Amino acid sequence: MNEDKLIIETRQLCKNFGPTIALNHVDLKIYRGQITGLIGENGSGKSTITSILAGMQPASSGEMFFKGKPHKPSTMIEGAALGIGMIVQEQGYVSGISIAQNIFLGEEGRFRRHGIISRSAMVKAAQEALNNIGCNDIDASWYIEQIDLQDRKLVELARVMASNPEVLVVDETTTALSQRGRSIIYDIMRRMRDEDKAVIFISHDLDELMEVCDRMVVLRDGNLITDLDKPEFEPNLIKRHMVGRDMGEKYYREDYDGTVSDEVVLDVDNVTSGSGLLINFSMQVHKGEILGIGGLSHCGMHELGKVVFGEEKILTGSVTHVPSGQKIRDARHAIKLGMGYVSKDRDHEALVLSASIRDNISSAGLDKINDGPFILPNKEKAYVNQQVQTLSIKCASINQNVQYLSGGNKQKVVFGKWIGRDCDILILDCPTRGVDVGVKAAMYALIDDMKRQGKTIIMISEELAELIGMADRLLILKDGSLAGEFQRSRQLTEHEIIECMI
Amino acid sequence: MKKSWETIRNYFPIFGFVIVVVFFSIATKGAILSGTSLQSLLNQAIATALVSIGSVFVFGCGCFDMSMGGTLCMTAVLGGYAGIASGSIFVMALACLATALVLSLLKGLFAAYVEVPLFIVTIVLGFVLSALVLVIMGTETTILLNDAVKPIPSFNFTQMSAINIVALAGFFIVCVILFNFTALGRKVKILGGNPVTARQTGLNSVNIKLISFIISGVGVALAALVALLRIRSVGSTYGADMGTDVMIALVLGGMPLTGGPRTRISAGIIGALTITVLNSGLSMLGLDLAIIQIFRAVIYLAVVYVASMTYRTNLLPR
Amino acid sequence: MSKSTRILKNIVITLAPAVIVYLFFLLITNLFGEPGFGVGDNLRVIGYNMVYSGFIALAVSYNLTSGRFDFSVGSVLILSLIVGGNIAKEIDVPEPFGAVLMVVLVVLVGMLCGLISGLFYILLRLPPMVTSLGVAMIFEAIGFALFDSEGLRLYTRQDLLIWTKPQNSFILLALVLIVLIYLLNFTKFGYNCRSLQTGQKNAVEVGVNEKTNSVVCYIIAGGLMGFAGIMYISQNGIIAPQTGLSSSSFMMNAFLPMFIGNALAKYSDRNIGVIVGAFCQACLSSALVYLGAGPSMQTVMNGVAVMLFLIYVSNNYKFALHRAWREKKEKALGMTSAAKQ
Amino acid sequence: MKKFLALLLALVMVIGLAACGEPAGNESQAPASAPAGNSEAPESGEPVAEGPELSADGRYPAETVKIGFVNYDTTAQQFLSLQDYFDYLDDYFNFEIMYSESLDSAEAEFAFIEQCAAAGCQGIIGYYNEGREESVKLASSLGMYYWGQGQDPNVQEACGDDPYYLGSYYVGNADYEYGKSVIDSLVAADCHKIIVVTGGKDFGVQMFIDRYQGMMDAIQEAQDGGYDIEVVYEVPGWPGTEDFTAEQTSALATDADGLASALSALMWIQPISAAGKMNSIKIAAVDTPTADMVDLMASGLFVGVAAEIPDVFGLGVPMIINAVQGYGEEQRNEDGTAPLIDCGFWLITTAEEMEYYSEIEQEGGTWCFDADDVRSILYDYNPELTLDDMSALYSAVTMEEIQARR
Repeated sequence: MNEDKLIIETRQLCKNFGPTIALNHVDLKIYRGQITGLIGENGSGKSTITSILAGMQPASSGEMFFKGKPHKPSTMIEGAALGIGMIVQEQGYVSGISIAQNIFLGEEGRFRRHGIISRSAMVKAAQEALNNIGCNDIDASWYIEQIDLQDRKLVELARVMASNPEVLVVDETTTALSQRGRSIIYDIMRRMRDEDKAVIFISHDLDELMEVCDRMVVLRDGNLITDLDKPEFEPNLIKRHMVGRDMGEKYYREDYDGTVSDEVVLDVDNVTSGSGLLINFSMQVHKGEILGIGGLSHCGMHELGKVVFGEEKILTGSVTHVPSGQKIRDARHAIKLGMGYVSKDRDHEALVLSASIRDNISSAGLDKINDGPFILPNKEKAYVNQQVQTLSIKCASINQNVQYLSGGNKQKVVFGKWIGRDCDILILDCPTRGVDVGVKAAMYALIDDMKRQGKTIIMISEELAELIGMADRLLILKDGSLAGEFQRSRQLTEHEIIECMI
Repeated sequence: MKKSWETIRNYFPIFGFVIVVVFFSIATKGAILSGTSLQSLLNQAIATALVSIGSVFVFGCGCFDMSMGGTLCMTAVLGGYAGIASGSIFVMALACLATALVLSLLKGLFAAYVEVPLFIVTIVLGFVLSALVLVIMGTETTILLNDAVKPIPSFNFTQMSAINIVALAGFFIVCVILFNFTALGRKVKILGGNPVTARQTGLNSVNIKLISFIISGVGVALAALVALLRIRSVGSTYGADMGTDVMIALVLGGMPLTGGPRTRISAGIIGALTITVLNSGLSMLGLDLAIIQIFRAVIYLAVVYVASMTYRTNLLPR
Repeated sequence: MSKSTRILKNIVITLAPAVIVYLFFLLITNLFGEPGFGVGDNLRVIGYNMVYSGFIALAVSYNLTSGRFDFSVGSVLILSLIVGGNIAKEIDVPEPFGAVLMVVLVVLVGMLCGLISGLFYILLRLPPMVTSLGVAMIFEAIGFALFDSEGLRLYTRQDLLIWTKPQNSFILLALVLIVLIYLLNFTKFGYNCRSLQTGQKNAVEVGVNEKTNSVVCYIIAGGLMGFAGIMYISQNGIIAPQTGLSSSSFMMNAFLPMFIGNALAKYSDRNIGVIVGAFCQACLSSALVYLGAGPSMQTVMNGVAVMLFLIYVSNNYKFALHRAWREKKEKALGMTSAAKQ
Repeated sequence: MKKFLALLLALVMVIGLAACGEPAGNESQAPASAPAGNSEAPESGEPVAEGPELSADGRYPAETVKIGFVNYDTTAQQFLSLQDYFDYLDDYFNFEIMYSESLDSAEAEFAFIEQCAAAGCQGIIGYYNEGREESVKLASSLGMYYWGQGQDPNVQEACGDDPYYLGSYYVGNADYEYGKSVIDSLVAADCHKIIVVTGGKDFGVQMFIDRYQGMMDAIQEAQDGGYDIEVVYEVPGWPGTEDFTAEQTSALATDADGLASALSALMWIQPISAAGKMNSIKIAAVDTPTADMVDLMASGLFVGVAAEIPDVFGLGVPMIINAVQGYGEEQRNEDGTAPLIDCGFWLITTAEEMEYYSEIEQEGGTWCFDADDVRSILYDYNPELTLDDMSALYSAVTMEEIQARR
């Protein structure tokens, strides 16, 4: 690409959060008239770099240039004013206010006519913004709660497009959208490219990127690995860059015998979940089996994990713990029956960030370490230190606050909670999400050991490679019901699975 | 840097207390450290300390209780009535305990099952309880233990201080054990830190909240009993500002009002002692009344600012 | 539903609570208590209480809706009256302007107090409840120290105390409401208030300046407490300084109107809702007098009313959830039976 | 470890108890023994050159006497006048007052008394007494004199013979008398339908209960005497709450022609003028004379003000000084019990009286009992002083009697 099309350039850009390094001297170039894909595993730094560009957070060091001039936005409004719009995966909208105000959040001053901000002018402009991204059916005067989660993300898109940015950043938003939402975003990206503007598209779904992007940049552990143009796109090559070593190396399980005892441990019978994401779903989990559960992000697999653990209310059907014959009422009951649950949203659901490693790990095993009503500190210390050893958690002392640990070590602390309890059924929801490669390998080895100790593991994951590598049996979900079942085998390829996922 | 900052932070409240004591020792030329003064400080601090220590569990598990004033007054009044009717300290103690536990249990059930902004409800509850005491007492507005059926033994100044020590040390030790050496303390810290994680770790939030309120009830009962024995009478305005005193004491003791892992049992006792030394030291200086109140406010804000230096968020606290 | 019927519906819903409460108590007092509720003199009292408690509830609402609990409202009322009133007392100005000058002075001092407590809040960054305790003590002490603790005595100055006449109080209220409705609905400050209230993290991330917004809220609250002070002094003619945090009892009659106001905010505007709430509370307190309830019973009834309303407001989303749950359940049962055939 | 540090801290504080054994307060003054003290009689009137030894700045007694003052409302007009009175006495007598903040319960009163002991006070003036005889016993056990609250019979009966209890002013049951005289002044002003303002009666404040009782008995007596009088409305509480305004308005809606207030009635002037009844209602209240009230009396709106004389509470200073100087024995009744000094109070019914009384009762005023009067009841200045002299002096409170003394 010729240099005069250069719109964004970063030189030696760095960013670190406490001990973890998110960006390591990245030199990135983004050109007009081109959709640039940023791909990499979770924690590779792809979201960090774009949030710095958009002004959500400052860089630790290094420079950025936008249209040739030095670029250091302190807020997203400043970024948007300069022409960099961004939509993120988490909730970006503000509840309790109208859609129109969401679209012009922080810029309501624009509609001031002789001292009065006219609400009708704002609603009209908001409706225009919605229409020009193709959402004529959404009424800008409604409260944002009146539309579903998918459309709320489109409202965020409308907000970004309303300040007609020269650079649009789409950060892993497509997975959260329905088919209609995804096609709207693709059209906008293509239109931006045709109007000679720039688009940065972030996803970890390789096929989607290969289809949409003109150029792709691969990131791994905060480093920029390679920069490929459309003709050079080749899946395995990109994956090798992403993962950083040959697929064949010792990473997942070695053995391929999927045989498992046919004693049923959990029986999920015709369950429809309260949130409506699981419809008439049935499955049986066998003792000592690693049951993989895959699918696109909103296929209901995360709800399945919560339903089995009793965290999500059930509309109809039941989840029965076969050995005890009891129907699982709630999380407490499940834990009593020897179950454990590692939530996907680690920082908000699985850990108490402001508490110490010791408090977190011992909180799950209080009934294991007490003598009568009392808990002796040294017995608790021993219990916690034992987990720290087995999981080799890097920390100054067990009294250190969990929030100062790296992503990988936090995940180990969560595992420590349940391994300490010695549960025999473990539900893992995206156990290796946001964890660096080294820790991933340790996690897989640990899961392998647990299987050998006869424990039953339900592993829910958005990474197909992980599921193929680890699971004895693999269930694929689509829109709340079973789409396919695969046995563990050497020949199993991602391609076959993706067929029934989409 | 992380580790050392952590330990320094835990000792901030004690530094605050020592600074206040040293300051007033100099200002009152040692008068505050005389025998009488120490005894009187203990007598004044006893009620706030007992109630604050009990409330550490309630604030620790993320609940909120500003109605301590009304609860304490109701407990002392009903305890006083029982004392007069029976003439025995034991029955009076039982009545105090029963009233305090019933009120605390109601608050506990309310906190556990009804989802509502607790800090507004408990403030209103405080006013309502104080008004209810007036309704119960009707015209005869002060209960005197002297007109009890059988004479209730009275205690002189020194005996009273002995009772105070036993009550304070006893309750403090029990709470230290409950908080640090049983599962309850850890459960309170986890529930206060993150209720969702607590649920997913299998902690029964209803039980934790109920037990916490019951312990605070015991603290209130003890405080009411000690006050009845010491003053031998109780008026309808007794304990009016205990609600704010407990909150100030816990914050001076270095405990965040939202509870969680930084909850400390020692916050109750240190905070109560700090505020008592502050109040009595100021009145001993014999300054003009307006200056006393401004001085108290400034010292209070300074110590609170120092004690809570640790948990800053970039969002303005709510 | 056309636009005009929607506006009509909103107006009806906003005013409904006031009418229902008024009629209900009219019935009750005539049946059980003595007659005379809500007519003639008592109607004037209800009007006064509505305006007086309305100002306090409005002041509290600007901070409490964003989670900032403020103990210092009472002390701001007293201090602004003592300083503003005594200054106005010295300046002699022809007949009607004296009273207006006093309002201006008292409200300005109130806003200054609000600014000070706002600055305390954003500089110390402590939970607002904790900071406001210290601020309340300081304001009370200043009020006590000034004018050698005599507070404000205007009972000999009838010319300044014209604001309890119904028409004057309603002019004051109308003026304040117009300004507040404009601020909350038609200015950037108003929009920021709403976005910060429910989405503090996202709003701040997008770049909404929370610091200035909260200080402005404190200034508005201070000014409103000045107006409440004007109503107080016009009714009683004298105010004594308070000490020992006893000024926080002024807050008690702010809770009920504020929560009713919040509930009605959707149908019209929070400020109007708060005034409707104040009218309901004024009816309640007057009715209790005609039912012969003593002052302590009043506090109990008022407190219970606030708690019941709070429980309803914080839990009524559960009723909607429950209904939706039942519908989903039937739909799901329907589906499973269909799947079984 | 930190938990034990906190516990250790609390125990160390209390070890101070064991270390100092008996409370330190009471070694210094042995109440019984009379000091040597020279005995020649100083002439009355001008402070005599020799006579008792004075402090460096010429004030009596030589060492400063520290007195604690238990107070319930720091903003009450009477307390403000009393502070001015003590500042006036401070120029002549070597004493120091430690004022308490607004105390609202017996527990707060106990705490303050203990603080006074720690600060080295030698006496307590019980201007406010919620703890009744327990407060006196506490002060005595801490080695401090206690003066005040005479009208409470069980205080007198329980502590009468305790050497540390110095007795009190005695206006009969003061508050009861004030209530009675408020009604008497309304009867004198020919009022028939009375609004009674009860203040803190329903809130459990003893002084308001006594005043209310006094009013009811006075009304009963007037009715027995054939005078047509009835209570048309009772208004409880204080301004600021919604129900007070409602009660106030409906009270003024009645055809009442008299208002009897157990507390300051200044807060009724504006509502009465708003109701346009300035000349159809007459007010009698319990209050402290101030300059503002002079024209209120002149206008006929106020017909009677029962006023506690601030100086009467000042009697505590000379009595405590006498005790500290060792005259405890002389200052007791024959049977050794603490004396009740009869004191008068003012029932002000004319503007002229109000003007005189408000002038003397303010900063720079000549007060009801000036420095010479106080000196006349100090044994060091007047050895043959008897309790009857004290009662005679403190009962002579009318305008004429004060002018006679000047």
